[in-house]
Amino acid sequence: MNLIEHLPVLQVILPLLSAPFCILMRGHMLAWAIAVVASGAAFAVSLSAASIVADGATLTYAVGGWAAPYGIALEVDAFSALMTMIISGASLLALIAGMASIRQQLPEEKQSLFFAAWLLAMAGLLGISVAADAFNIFVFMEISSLASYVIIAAGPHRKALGAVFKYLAMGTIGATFYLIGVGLIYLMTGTLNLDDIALRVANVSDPHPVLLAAGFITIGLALKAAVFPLHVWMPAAYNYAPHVVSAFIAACATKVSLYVLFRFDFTVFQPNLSGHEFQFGHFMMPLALIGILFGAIVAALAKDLKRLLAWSSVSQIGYIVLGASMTSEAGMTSAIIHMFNHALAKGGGFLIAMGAALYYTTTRFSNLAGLGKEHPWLSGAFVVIGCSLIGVPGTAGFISKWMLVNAALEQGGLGIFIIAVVVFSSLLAVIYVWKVVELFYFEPRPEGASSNAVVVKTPEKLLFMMVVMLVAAANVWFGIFPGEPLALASQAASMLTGGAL
Amino acid sequence: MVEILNIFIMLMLVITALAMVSSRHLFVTVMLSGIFSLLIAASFLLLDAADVALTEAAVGAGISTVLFLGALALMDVEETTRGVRRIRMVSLIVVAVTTIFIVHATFYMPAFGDINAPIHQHVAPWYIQHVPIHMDIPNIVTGILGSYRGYDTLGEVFVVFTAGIGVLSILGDPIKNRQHRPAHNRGLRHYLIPRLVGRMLIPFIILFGLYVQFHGEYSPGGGFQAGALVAAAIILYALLEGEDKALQVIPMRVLYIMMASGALLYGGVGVAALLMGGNFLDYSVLASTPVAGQQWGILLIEMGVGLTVTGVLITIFHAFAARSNL
Amino acid sequence: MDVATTLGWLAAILMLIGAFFTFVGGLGALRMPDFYTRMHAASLTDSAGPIFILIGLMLISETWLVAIKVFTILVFLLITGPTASNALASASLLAGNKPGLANDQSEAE
Amino acid sequence: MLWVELYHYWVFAILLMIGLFGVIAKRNLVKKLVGLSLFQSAVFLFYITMGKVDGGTAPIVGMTDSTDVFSNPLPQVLILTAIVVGISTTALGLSIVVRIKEAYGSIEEDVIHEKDRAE
Repeated sequence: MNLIEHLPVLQVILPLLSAPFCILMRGHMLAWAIAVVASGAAFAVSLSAASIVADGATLTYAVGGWAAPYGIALEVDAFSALMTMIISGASLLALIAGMASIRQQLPEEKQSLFFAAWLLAMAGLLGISVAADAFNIFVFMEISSLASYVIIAAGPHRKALGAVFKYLAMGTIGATFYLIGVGLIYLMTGTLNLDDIALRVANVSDPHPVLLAAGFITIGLALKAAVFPLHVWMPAAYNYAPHVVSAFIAACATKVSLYVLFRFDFTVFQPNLSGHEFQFGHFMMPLALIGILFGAIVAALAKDLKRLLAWSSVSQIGYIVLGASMTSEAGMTSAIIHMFNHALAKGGGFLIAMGAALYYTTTRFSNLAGLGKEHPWLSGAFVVIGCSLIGVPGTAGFISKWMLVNAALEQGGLGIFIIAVVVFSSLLAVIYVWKVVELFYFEPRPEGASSNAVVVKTPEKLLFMMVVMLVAAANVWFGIFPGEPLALASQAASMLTGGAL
Repeated sequence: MVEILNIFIMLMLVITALAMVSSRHLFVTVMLSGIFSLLIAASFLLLDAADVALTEAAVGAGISTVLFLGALALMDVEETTRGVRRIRMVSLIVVAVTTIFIVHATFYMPAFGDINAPIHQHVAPWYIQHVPIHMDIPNIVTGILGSYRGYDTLGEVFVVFTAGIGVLSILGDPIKNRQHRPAHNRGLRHYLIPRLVGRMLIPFIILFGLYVQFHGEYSPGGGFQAGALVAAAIILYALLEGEDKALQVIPMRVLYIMMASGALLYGGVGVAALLMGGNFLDYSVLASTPVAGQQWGILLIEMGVGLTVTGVLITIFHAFAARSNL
Repeated sequence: MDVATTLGWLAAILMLIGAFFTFVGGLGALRMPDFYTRMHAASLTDSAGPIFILIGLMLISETWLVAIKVFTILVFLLITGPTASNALASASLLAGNKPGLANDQSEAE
Repeated sequence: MLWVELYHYWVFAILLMIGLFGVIAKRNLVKKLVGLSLFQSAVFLFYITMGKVDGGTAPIVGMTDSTDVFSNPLPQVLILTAIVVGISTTALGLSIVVRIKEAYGSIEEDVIHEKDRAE
């Protein structure tokens, strides 16, 4: 058996089939161990797949031995390899760092179910990333969504329930919209395989239903990706989820929906519908620009660290959409590299929120003052990650902003306006990051503030700090040596926009 | 003639849907949604989708209604607020605009039933032609579901599995929830006639479930429909004799194992194919000839589907029932 | 007239009778004054209607297998229908819903 | 006649929109879920409709004459999966509603918002 050949399917089934074992295990530590091992294995698979596809190759796999379009095909190219790395990496790091936090927030008897759902969420996201079949994407989207609802609803606050219900309603509408779009495309082309659709959609009898399909798919996926103004479910869901879940979901969940949106739009619709690039760009760009500013403003007004980070995500997703809405190779590169860099920064940010909650119970600002003196390493890591969120040179966030500005310059007069918005929103980012830094370093610890909610065991603490330091260091490392992710991103962008030429 | 029946059912569907959304009494809404499911199942049958009709009837009209009723037992059945006027206006506009877009696009779609439409020319004819060759089973839907698109069905099983562990995680373990209260729930013990008739029916329902399970290659049916039927039989038992009795017959531990082992059986068949030199879920390598391998593979994965679905549906029922008696 | 045509006519008449019963049942469920009388109307005709309709269907079924299947459906309907009505009525009684009797009505007036 | 060819699609559009209206406009959580499942059912109808072939039969070989025209089996397979997804979503949604009712004492969104704000 040649393992390399089976990499695309192993990527999905390793975590997927580990999930049932989690609920069969009585011990919660054993379930945790299974989850960590499965995430690690998925991460290893994604790394080896990435090393193969980095030079532009594509790994294809026919599930069941049936060739596409009759069977379901899996495809790993540079874009999907990058996504699988983000997903499995985020899951692995969050699980390792989150031991103490899970103990703090979840009752022991629920933990094995929690880890099973976690693995299913990850497997669903991975399944979407490697799928090359429009309906298969829907199935795995639903696995990941249902599992995400479960792990978010595990949050201890009752507001988590309301947040999850909203997420469930909007997520289902989004997925069903996507399903309608796929149905319309199937009606007009008779196939579900993405490559086959791209071939046949040019020859349809009439483009109107396909345009309607494009509309449904774009809106449905934008809903799931929390693109402004369809983001309303997202801040509450991130805010009230268990801290460890926030770190994982914020790093990858919405980005996978964007990944599907980009793949669909750039490979299926744009090459085959005349003028669709224009429609896509001019539909998404205003939303992206408003989203960037709106998210940053609300984040600057937030009074809770997790809420701040969640709203900052609205703004950062705007950057990704903005890059893509230019429909140029440079713009797409900036969008894809920002997916990676934002996952690093936002995942790290939520990890620090988790640490803060571990020591001080909540993440409310009123409760966090003076963290810098008591926990200098943690707050130091936040400064680094905050710089990355702002886009300070020398951090990963700078790379994507730099690429974005470069791409905007290609757009002529409109580009100047875009750059102005980006600069202004970066200033807003400085404000909201500075608010936290000021709180950590320049305000005294309030008298009688609660602290040390749980006894954090030394190994847990060591693992947690190790992961936080690793993420902070990665934010700097990929700011100075962006080589590998940038290579994957530009490879992916040229593949996507190459189809559009 | 069939066209008239079609139009009649479509009209009924729209009327029922309107009544569902406008009724202020949740109980009425839920019962209407059961009727809606039966109507739409009839419509599926008229449209030649026998498998789908069977599933919709078992799931939409059966299981889904039971779940809604189980949840309603806990809440006020009267809808008290009418909602904000502004939101209603905005949603009306959104809905109207979307309808116009869809109806506009329908004029450019292939006509209903047109055999020259692209979907009947590409991919689908290949399935109809090749299922008898590759697997030698009459039900083409089962062939596609089990083998050509078996990976989707694997996903489907895991969706059900996720729902099972999700409900358990959100509502808590039924056994633990039941410990907090006296065992006053005796089911329908004091209703003599329903109890007797119900007990008589249970074996027949299970028998029919097994028929649907193992006859799925030849006639409409398969693991999912069978799982729903068997689960319905156990749920009926729980309603008649009380959940404590039902939990004695199939304890939670067994349900956990059923949920997990069905999913693992399905995945295991795939992995076995992988180890025997084929691709994941390539059943052809499982037996001496590819056709026999396909038949074995489909039989096994359908059993996996049936196990998981039965386990999950019973678990979900117990989880809701344990809450509503608190 | 050969046998098939006779059977066809017979089946049509039986089904019309069945349809009439079902229609009357629906009318009764709408027009009767209280819960029990409504249920009475619906339950009785829900048993009578299917008997005629299904026997009619059995007469025109092409093979014996189909006829046996239809007969089985009939048996199950005859068992479950009245049971459901019984359960419904006793549930209603248990919930404190008293049947409206003639003298009650005169009191109300 | 045009409307005979297309009315199935229109019914789909109408049902879809009734469901969507239910989800967006209704403030009662159970009502929202009912709307959601109505919304999904409409899509099922759409898929099954497009698979129908005039004069076709259910895609089971050998049920009747072997020369039959079959309706398209693929949409049916997709919808079997989608129905399962739908009931899973409904079950999960209902369990969340049950917890919300226990935590807030109500399943009306307005009441829940008020209680959240009062905190």
